[in-house]
Amino acid sequence: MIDQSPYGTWVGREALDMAFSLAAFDQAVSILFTDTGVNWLRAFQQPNDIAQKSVAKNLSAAPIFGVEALYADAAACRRYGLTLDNMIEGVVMCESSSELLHQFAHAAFAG
Amino acid sequence: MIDQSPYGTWVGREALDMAFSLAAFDQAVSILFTDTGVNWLRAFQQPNDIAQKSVAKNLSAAPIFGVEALYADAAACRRYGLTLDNMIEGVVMCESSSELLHQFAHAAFAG
Amino acid sequence: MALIHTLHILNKTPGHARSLQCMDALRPGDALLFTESAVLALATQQHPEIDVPVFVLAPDALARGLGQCPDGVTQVDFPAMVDLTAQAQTVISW
Amino acid sequence: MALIHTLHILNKTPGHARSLQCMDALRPGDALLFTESAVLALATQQHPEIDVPVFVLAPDALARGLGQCPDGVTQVDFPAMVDLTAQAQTVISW
Amino acid sequence: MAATSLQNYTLVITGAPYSSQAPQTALLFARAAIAAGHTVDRVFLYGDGVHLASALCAPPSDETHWASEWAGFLKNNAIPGVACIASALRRGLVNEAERKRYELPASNLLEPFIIAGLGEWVEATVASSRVLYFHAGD
Amino acid sequence: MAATSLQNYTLVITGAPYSSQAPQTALLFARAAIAAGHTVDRVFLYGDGVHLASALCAPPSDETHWASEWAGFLKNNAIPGVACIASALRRGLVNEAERKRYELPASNLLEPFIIAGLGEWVEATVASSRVLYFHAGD
Repeated sequence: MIDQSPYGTWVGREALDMAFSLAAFDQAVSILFTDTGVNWLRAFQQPNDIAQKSVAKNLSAAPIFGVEALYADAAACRRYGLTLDNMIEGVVMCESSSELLHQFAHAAFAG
Repeated sequence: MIDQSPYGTWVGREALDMAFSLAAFDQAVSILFTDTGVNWLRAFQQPNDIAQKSVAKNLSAAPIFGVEALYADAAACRRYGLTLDNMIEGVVMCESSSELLHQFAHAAFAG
Repeated sequence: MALIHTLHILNKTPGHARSLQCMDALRPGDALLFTESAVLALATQQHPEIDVPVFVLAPDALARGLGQCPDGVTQVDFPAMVDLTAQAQTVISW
Repeated sequence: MALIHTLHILNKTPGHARSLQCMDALRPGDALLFTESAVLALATQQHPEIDVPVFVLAPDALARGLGQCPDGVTQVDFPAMVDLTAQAQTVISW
Repeated sequence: MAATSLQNYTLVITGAPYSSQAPQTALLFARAAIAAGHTVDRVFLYGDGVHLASALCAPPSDETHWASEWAGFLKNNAIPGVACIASALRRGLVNEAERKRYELPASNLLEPFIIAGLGEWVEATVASSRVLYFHAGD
Repeated sequence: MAATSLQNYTLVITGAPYSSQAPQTALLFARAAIAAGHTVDRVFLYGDGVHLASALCAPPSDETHWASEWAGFLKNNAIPGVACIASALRRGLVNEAERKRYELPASNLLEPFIIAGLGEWVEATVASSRVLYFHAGD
């Protein structure tokens, strides 16, 4: 679960590392973006001028690593003006992330 | 300015160190507690079982160091059920902390 | 003692975004445990409607001057917190 | 360019407790600068009523995919941010 | 009685000492778990939590030395303490091997902590019956 | 023109690199201030910000090494970089003198940073025309 916005902290990046590790070791894993974390999914991020790497580019490796799904909390997306049109590809909108949560045996934040 | 609750983080303690240093070097300084920071001011704190020192005890040294005033945001106090009766001594209630803020040449958080 | 589906451990103050997410995630059969700064929820005048058993870590409450517990909230010490995590099928740390 | 009484520099997301405190502290004659995660305020649909000039640090907005600026908000680069801090009598970093 | 069956725990600490309460809460929890007969398989430090494994902390003498307390607890109970290598290298926590590899002027990892990859954590999520996270609060 | 008169700044960084964006924003600000002819009197590291002065960071080679970048900037512009001693000792950042005093196994302070008390910060609030804080965001 990623509920923190990109670039301001490293928590989201370290959550991504956790997800990729699980997938690399053949564990079933999905990533759920909630709250300000949905801003990870906005298209056209250009972090060159703050000397960071694009988190969207990192995320695009998720299917290759074997991450099963990228879920985005629909209410949070509405709050931040995010629709499938201005988001990166491959995201599944989730109307009730608390219901989704109950379907998983483990759920964790990176910090 | 202290807007973070006691014991959960060190930011408040380090803000106190800043205030005490200013006072020790004869600079006029007051401390304003806002938001969850007002919980610093609750009486009868007993942090022995979590192996920390009482922040209320630290605070009681403020007048000795020469800190001019301890202000508490009144709205935040109401939110957390704090009245002058269940707070440590020497606190001044402040109805508009934003107005108070404008009277100071410098205002800073510790983190 | 009844089994707990998901034990939600919350250590953030009541206004924190993750506190709100946690409240939103509570389901029948779950339980909620306040630790660290989350115990300040006991002091707030506005209580959200919570339909699951609520526990509070006593050492954290005592530290913050909140030794007296409101009705409907159970104080636990660390051994009892361990029991809760052992009884729950899943634990989420918010 | 008019002098600024207090320049409020905010680097927290819109829901953060310190964002709310910052909005509350704005007075006529002040100015507000969004940096880091605070630029996400540009993307939210609910805009609080702000009666002071609002600036946004462009590199942070671009990084987050928010290169287009709403009306009434001025994009600044780092040199212009320096100018703002030089013009202001006081600066508060929230 | 199923409700109180013995568990084996992995504890993941992501908050730093002297910045968050996470390492303190985790230690009091771990002591209580051991006392109740449960097993702590390992403690995994991630993110800012890796600072708990620093050998160079010198807090004021009237404050608890959380790194020492944790190190003593791990030794006494023969519990492995693992700091994530990616988190550790970014934050300036290195052992002798990493010191040499990156030609750094010193190493600062406190015994008995070791440095290893996220694979240790993945293994924990599979092998331990409970994985508990101790994050920084506010 | 009074509005653009030259200032002398003290920058206070309280957020750690690889945890917050604070040291990055502060560096880009400092470079722009110098380029505009302003003076940076000193940079003061407080709280988690002291981790910026670690000599042992080894981030991945495709990420910016913020401690090195800052150290280079300070050297090139002859700006003092000061880590608060109380914050530093709690968090495991020590120079040679503190290593000896506390009998620690190593020191890890990156040049040209020095370790000093809050008095340096108090002096800054008096002497500099602007004191700017760079805190951790979220």
